[in-house]
Amino acid sequence: MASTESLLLNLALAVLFLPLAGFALLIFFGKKIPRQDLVETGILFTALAISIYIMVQKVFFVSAPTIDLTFKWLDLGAVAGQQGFSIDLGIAIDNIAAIMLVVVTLISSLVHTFSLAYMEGDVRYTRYYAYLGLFSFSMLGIVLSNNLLMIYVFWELVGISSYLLIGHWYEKKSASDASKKAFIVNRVGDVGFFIGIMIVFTSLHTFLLRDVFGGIAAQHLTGPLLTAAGILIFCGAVGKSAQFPLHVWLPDAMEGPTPVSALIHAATMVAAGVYLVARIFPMLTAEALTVIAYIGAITAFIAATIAVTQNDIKKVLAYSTISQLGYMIMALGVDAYSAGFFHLVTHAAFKAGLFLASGSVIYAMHHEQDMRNMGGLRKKMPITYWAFVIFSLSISGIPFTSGFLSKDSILAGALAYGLLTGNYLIPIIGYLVVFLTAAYMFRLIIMTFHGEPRDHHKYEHAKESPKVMTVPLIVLASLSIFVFYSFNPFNPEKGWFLQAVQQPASVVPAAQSYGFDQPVNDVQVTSPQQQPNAAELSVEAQKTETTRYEEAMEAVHYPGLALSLTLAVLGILAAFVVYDWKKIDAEKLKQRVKPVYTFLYNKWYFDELYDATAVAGTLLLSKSLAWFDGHVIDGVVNGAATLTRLWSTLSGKFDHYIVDGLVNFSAWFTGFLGKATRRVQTGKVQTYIVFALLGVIVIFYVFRQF
Amino acid sequence: MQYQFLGIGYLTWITFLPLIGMAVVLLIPKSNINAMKWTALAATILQLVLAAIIWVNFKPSLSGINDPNGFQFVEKTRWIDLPGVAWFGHVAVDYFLGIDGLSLPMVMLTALISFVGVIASWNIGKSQKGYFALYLLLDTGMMGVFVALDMFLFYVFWELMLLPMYFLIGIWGGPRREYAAIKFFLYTLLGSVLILLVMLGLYFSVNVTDPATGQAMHTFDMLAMMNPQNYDPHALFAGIGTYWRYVAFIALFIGFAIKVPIFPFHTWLPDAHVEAPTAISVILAGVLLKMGTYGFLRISFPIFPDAVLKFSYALAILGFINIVYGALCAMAQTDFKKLIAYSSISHMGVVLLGIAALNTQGVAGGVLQMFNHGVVTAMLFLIVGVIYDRAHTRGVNDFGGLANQMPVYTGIMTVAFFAAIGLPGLSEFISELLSYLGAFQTFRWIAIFSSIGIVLTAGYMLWTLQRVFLGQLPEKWKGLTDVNGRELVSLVPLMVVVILLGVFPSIMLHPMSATLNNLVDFIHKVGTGMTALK
Amino acid sequence: MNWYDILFYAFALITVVSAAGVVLSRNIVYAAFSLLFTFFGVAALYVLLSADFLAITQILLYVGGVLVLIVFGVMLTNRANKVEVKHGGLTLAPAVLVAGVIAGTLIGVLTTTKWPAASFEPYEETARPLGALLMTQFVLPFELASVLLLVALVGAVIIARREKARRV
Amino acid sequence: MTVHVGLTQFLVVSAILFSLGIFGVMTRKNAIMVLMGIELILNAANINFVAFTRFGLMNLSGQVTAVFVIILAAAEAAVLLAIVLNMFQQINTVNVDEVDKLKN
Repeated sequence: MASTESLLLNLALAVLFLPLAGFALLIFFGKKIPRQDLVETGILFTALAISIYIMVQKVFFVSAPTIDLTFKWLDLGAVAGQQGFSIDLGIAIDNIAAIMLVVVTLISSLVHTFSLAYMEGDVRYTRYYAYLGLFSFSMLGIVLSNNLLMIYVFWELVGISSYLLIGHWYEKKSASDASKKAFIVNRVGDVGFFIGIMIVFTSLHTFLLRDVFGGIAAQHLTGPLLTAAGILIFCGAVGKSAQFPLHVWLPDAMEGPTPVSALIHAATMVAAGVYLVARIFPMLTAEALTVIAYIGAITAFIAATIAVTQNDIKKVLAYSTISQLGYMIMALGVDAYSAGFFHLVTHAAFKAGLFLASGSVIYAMHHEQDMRNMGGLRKKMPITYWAFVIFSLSISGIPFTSGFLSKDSILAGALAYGLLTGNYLIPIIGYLVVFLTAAYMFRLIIMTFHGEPRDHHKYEHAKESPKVMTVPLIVLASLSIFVFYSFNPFNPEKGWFLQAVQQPASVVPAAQSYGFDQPVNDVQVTSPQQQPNAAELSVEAQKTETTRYEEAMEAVHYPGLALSLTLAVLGILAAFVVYDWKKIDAEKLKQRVKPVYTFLYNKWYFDELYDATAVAGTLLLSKSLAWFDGHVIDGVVNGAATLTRLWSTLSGKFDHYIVDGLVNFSAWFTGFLGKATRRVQTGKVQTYIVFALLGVIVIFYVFRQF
Repeated sequence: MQYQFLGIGYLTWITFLPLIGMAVVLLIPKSNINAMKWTALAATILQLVLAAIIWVNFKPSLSGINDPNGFQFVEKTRWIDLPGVAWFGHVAVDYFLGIDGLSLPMVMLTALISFVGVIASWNIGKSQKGYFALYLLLDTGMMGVFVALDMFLFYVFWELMLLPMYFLIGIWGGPRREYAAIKFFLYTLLGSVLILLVMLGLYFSVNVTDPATGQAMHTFDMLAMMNPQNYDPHALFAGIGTYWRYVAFIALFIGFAIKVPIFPFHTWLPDAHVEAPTAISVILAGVLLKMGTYGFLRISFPIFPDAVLKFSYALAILGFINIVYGALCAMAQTDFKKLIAYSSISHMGVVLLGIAALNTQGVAGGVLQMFNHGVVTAMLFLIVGVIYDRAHTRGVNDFGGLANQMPVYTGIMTVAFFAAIGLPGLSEFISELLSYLGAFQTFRWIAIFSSIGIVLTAGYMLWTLQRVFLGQLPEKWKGLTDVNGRELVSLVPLMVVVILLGVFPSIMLHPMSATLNNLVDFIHKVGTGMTALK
Repeated sequence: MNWYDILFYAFALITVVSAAGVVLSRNIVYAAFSLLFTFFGVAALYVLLSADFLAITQILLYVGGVLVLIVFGVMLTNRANKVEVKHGGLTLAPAVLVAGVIAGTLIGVLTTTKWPAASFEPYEETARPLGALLMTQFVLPFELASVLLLVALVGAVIIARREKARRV
Repeated sequence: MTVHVGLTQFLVVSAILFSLGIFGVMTRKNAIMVLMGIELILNAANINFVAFTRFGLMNLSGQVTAVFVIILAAAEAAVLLAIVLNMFQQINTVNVDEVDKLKN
C-alpha cells in the first residue's frame, strides 16, 4: 500500500476516534476539566481539518477508487469439512466517504460552535457535548465502514446518540416520549436492515461490501432474495431517513435542542439512510429501486403537503427535511445516484443552516417556536434573515445556489426515468414538490421575518445573535452557493463534485437491473456480472459510448430545468401573494378547503393511526398475554398444584378411612383375638411351662414313628 | 497432573472452595456478622482468582464435548465403587471433572456472579450465618454442575444447588416467599425427576469396559454415553432415531427447559425473582437459568444428536415464542423485578434459538448469550436492588426523574438497559447477532419473526427507562442517594465486562470455538448415523 | 445282682425319694435338705458311672455352692419360717397328670429304645483327659463360661444391691 | 431279673428325676422352690450325659458338657437368688404368680 494511502487511513482512524476520546473524557472527567465545551469543539475542528486533507488527497490525488483497511474481527474456526465462520471488518475511504467525512465534521464543528452560545447555562451542558462527541464518532463510523455489520453497529450507535440528545431535556414528558418514539421507530426499520444483513451474510458469508458485490456478481445471491435483501436493508434507511411510513419520529424529534436538530435530524444522521442506499446501490435490483423510488416520492409529497400547514418553525423545517430526504431517496431509486448524493451534500449545508438560523430566531425569541407569534424580525436580525433567505432559495432550487444544481439533477433524473420506463408519476410528484417546497419555505420566511411583529413583548427583546452563532450561519450560507460544487451555475456535470461521485455499476444480473447503463444501440449484450469490480466498471461505462440513460438525460435536461424553475418561482409568488401581500386571505382559504387542511394539519393522521393500531395493538397484546400468563399458564401450574392437593386430600381420606381402617381393623381383630385368648396368658410362669411341655408331648406323639 | 495446588486439582478447588468457606462461616460465632461476610467474600474472590488462572491456562485449541482428550484440567478418580448391587450390578461412579470451551464461560460466569452476589448480600438483615452458609453451598453446587463430566456427579450437584436455593428464597425472600420457594422447588424437582429417569435409562443402555477389571460394566460417564458404539444393541436407547431415544430426549428437554425456563414452563421464574432477595435474584438469573441451556449442550445434544436434529425446528419455535412472548409479557409488567424476569425469558429464548440452529455461529451465539445475559441481567437485578433498598418499592410507575437525583446510577443503568436492548458496542449485541445469524441460516422464517423481539425489547426497556428515570422527580424521592461504594464495586466489574465483550467478543469466543465446532460436527455426523454403529 | 447293681439301686432310690421330698415337702427348709440328699445321690451315681471328677465337682459345687446359696435365700426371704410353701397356680391334679405323662412317655421311650450295643469300658481316670479337653477342644466354651461366671457374679451383686425403688 | 444295671436304668432314674423337677416347677409358687425344681431337671440331664459317656455313646465331651451345665447351674442360682432378693425387697414377695406387673 502506498504510503499516502496508509497515511490517509491512519488519519481517517484518527478522525473516527477523536470524538470518541472526547466523549469518554467528558463522561468520566467532565467535572474536572475546565471549559469542556471547548475541548470537544476543538476536537471537532481538528477532525474537520484532517477530513478536508483526506478529501482533497483522495478526490484529487489518489487514483485508486477505494482505500481499504480490513482486519479479522472474529473467527469461530470451522466445523470439520465445512466453510468456516469468520467476520471481517474494516474501513474504506472512497470519494463519497471522503466527502461525507468533510460534511459530517464540518456541520458538526459548526454546530459545536453554535451551541457554545445556544446551550450556555444548560443544566447538562457537559453531558450535551459528550453526547455530541458520541454522535460524531458514530456518524463517522457509518461513513467509514466498509462492511454492513459495522454500518449496522454505528447505525444503532447514532440511534442511541440521537435518543440521548432528543431526550436531553428529559424532564419534559414530550421530550422523553419523543426520544423513545424515535428509537423504537428506528428499531422497526433496523429490524428490516438486520434481516437484510442476515440474508446477505447467509448467502455470501461476508459482511464486506466489496465481497458482497463480488458474490452477487458471481450469482451467489440472485432472484427475489436479492430484491428482498435490497429492500430490507433499505428498511434501515426508511427508519433513519424518516421515510414513509416510518417518518413519524422526525417531527417529534424536534423536542431536542435546535443545534442537535440541525446536526442530527437535518444534515447528517437522517442523511445516513441515503448514504446507506448509496453504499449498497450496486446490489439493488430494478424492483428494489422502483420500491425505493416510490417510497421516496411518496415521502417527499406527504411531507411537503404537511409542511405547508404547520405553524411551529421547527416542525416546518422537519417536514421539509423529510421531504428533501424523500427527494434523495427517490433520486437513488430512479438510478440518479450522483444526483441523490449531491443533494445529500448540498442539503446538509443549507438545511443545517436553516435549523441553525431558526435556532438563532428561537434564541432571540426566548424559546418561542410558534411562527404565529413572530413576524418583522428582518430588521432586528439581518444576518439571520439573509442567511435564511439564501438557504430558502437554495432549497427551492433557484439558480446560482447549490440546491438548484442538485435538485435539478434529481428532477432531470426522474424525468429521464419516466421517459425510459413510461412511469411518469414519479417525475410529476417531483415537480409538484418543487412548488410546495418553495411555497412553504417562503411562507416560513414571510411569517417570521416580514410584516408586523405579532408578539410585541418578545419582539422588543429580540436582537441579533452573538458571533459564535452567526458565523456558522455565514459559513453555511456561503456553502450554499454554486461555486463550491461546480463553476457552471446551470450544469454541474463537469464540476469536480459530480466528476468525483461517479455512479457505480450495478452488479445484479442483467435481467434484474434497469439496464439504463447499457449502450443505446445494443441493449442486451453487456452483462455486468462478468466484470467483478463495480468501481472499475463504472469508469469503463463512462468512457464508452452513450448509454440509454445519458441519452435520456440529454433529452430532458433543459426542459426539465425550465419547468422546475417556473414551479419554484410560482411557489415563491404564491407565498408572497397569500402571506405578504395578502391578496388572498389565508384564513378564508383554510375555510374553503377545511377537510383537506385539517387532514394535512394533522399530518395525515399517521400518529393517530399508529397509536390506534401498532402501539395500542402491541399494548393490548402484551396486556392480554400477561393476563394469559398469569391466569392461564400459571393457572395451569397452580391448577396442577391444586389438583395435586385435592388428590392428596382424597387419598388422605382414602388413607384414613380405607387403608388405615384396614390397619385398625386388623389391629382390632388381633386385639379381639388377644382378648379372647388372654385367659391363657395368665402371667404365671408355671402355666407357660405346662403349655410348653404339653406342646412338646403333643409334637412327640404326632411325629413319633412307631 | 500439572494443574494442582496442594496435590488437589484446580477444578476441585474452584468447586469446593465455597464449601470450605461455608465450614468457616459455620464456625464463626453468631454475633460476628462481619467475619462471615468477609469469609464469604474471601471464598468467592479466591474462586474468581482461580477462575482467572484457569482462564489463562486454558488451551483454546482443544475440542472437548465427546473427546476425553479434549478436556482440560481433568480430574478422574473412582468415587463410588460397589461391586454388586441388586438390579444395578457393578456400580461405579467416577469423580470426573473437566472443562472445555463450553464450560469455561460458565465457570467464569459463576465465579463472577457469585462474587458480585456476596457484595449484594452485604445488607442481609436476618440470620446472616445461615444465609452465607447456604449461599456458599449454592455456589459449590453451581460450580459443580458446570465442571462435572460424570452424569451422576452432575445430578448430585444439580440437586445440591436446589436445596440452598429453596431456603434462600423461602427464608430471606419477600412477602410471598413460601409460595415462590415451593413453586420453584417443586417445579425444578419435577424436572430433576425426568433427568434422573433418563440418566438411569442411559446408565443401563451403555456398556463400557472397566479399565480396572477388563469387564463390561454400565457407566454414568457422559462421554461414554455420547458414543453410539457403547450402547448395548438391545438396550432401550440403542440405535439412532429410535422411538425411546426421542422420548428420552423430550423428557430430558423438559427437565432442562424448566430451568431455562422455556415457555410454558416459565411461570415459576417471575414469582421466584420477585420474592427472592437481590443477591439471589442475581444468582438465579445470572447462573441458574444457564444451567438449563448448558444441560442441553452438555447432555441432551451430544447424547441424543438424532433427536436434536429431528426436533430442532420445534426448539427454534419455542425459542421464538420465548422471545416474543417474554417481551410482550415484560411490557405489561409494573413490577420492576417481574419485568426483568420476563425479559430474562425473552433473552433466554435467543439462546434457544441460537443453539437450535446447530451451526457454529448459532451455537457460539447461544453460549455467548448465556454468558452475556448472565452478566447483564445480574446488573439489572443489582440495579433494582439498589433502588429497592432505598425506596422499598419496585413499582415502575412509582418513580420518575431519578436521572437528576442519581446520575451515576442512571449512567450505569443506561449501559445495562442498552446492553439488554442489544445495542452494538455492548456485549449482548454480539451474541444476539450470532444467534440470529445462525438461526437465519437454518430457520429463515423463525429468525425473521423472532426479530420482532428486537423492537419489542427496545419498546419495554425504553418505556421503563422513561418511567423510572426521566421526567419529573416526585417529591417523595428527593432524599434518595446515589449509588454508594459497595454497590459500585458490584456493578462496575459487570459493566466493564459488558463493554469489553461488546468490543472484543473474541476474548470469549476464541476459547469456545473449537469446542463448539466439534459439537456441531458431532451432532451432524452422529445424528445422521454417519458414524457406523456396532 | 452284684454289688454294683445293689449300690445303683440303693443310690437311685435315695436320689428319687429325696427328689420327691424336694417337690412334695410343704416346708421349704425340708425341701432344701431333701435336695441335699438328691445331690449326694446323683454324685454317687456319677461315681458308679466312673465319672470321678464330676462326682467331686457335683458335691463341691452343688452341695457347697448352690445349696448354700439356696439356704441363704430361704433364710433371707422367709421371715421366721412362717411362709407356707403354697402350691402354685396349677392345682395338683393337672400337674400330676402332666408330670405323669412326661414321665411315662420318657420311660416308655427309654425302655423301648434299642440302644446300640453298649461297651462297658473299664474305669479310667477322667480328670486328666477332661482337663486336656477343656484346654484344647473346648477352650472357647471354657472361656465363655468363665466370662459368664464373672458376669453372673457381678450381675448378681448389682441386682441384689439395688436400692429399694418406689413401690408401685 | 438277671439283667445287669445298664444304660437304661440310669436313664430311667434321670427321667424320674426330670419329671419330679417338672412337677416341682409346675406346682410351686415360691421362687426358690422353683429353682430347686430346675436344679433337679439339670441334674437329670447331667446324669444322661454322664451315662452316655460311660456307655460309649458319647466320648468324653459328654462329661465336659456336664461340667458346663454345672457351671451354668451355679451361675444361674446366683443370679436367680439375687433376683429373688431384689424382688423380695421391691414387692415383698417371693411368689412368682404375684409378679405379674407386665400383665395389663
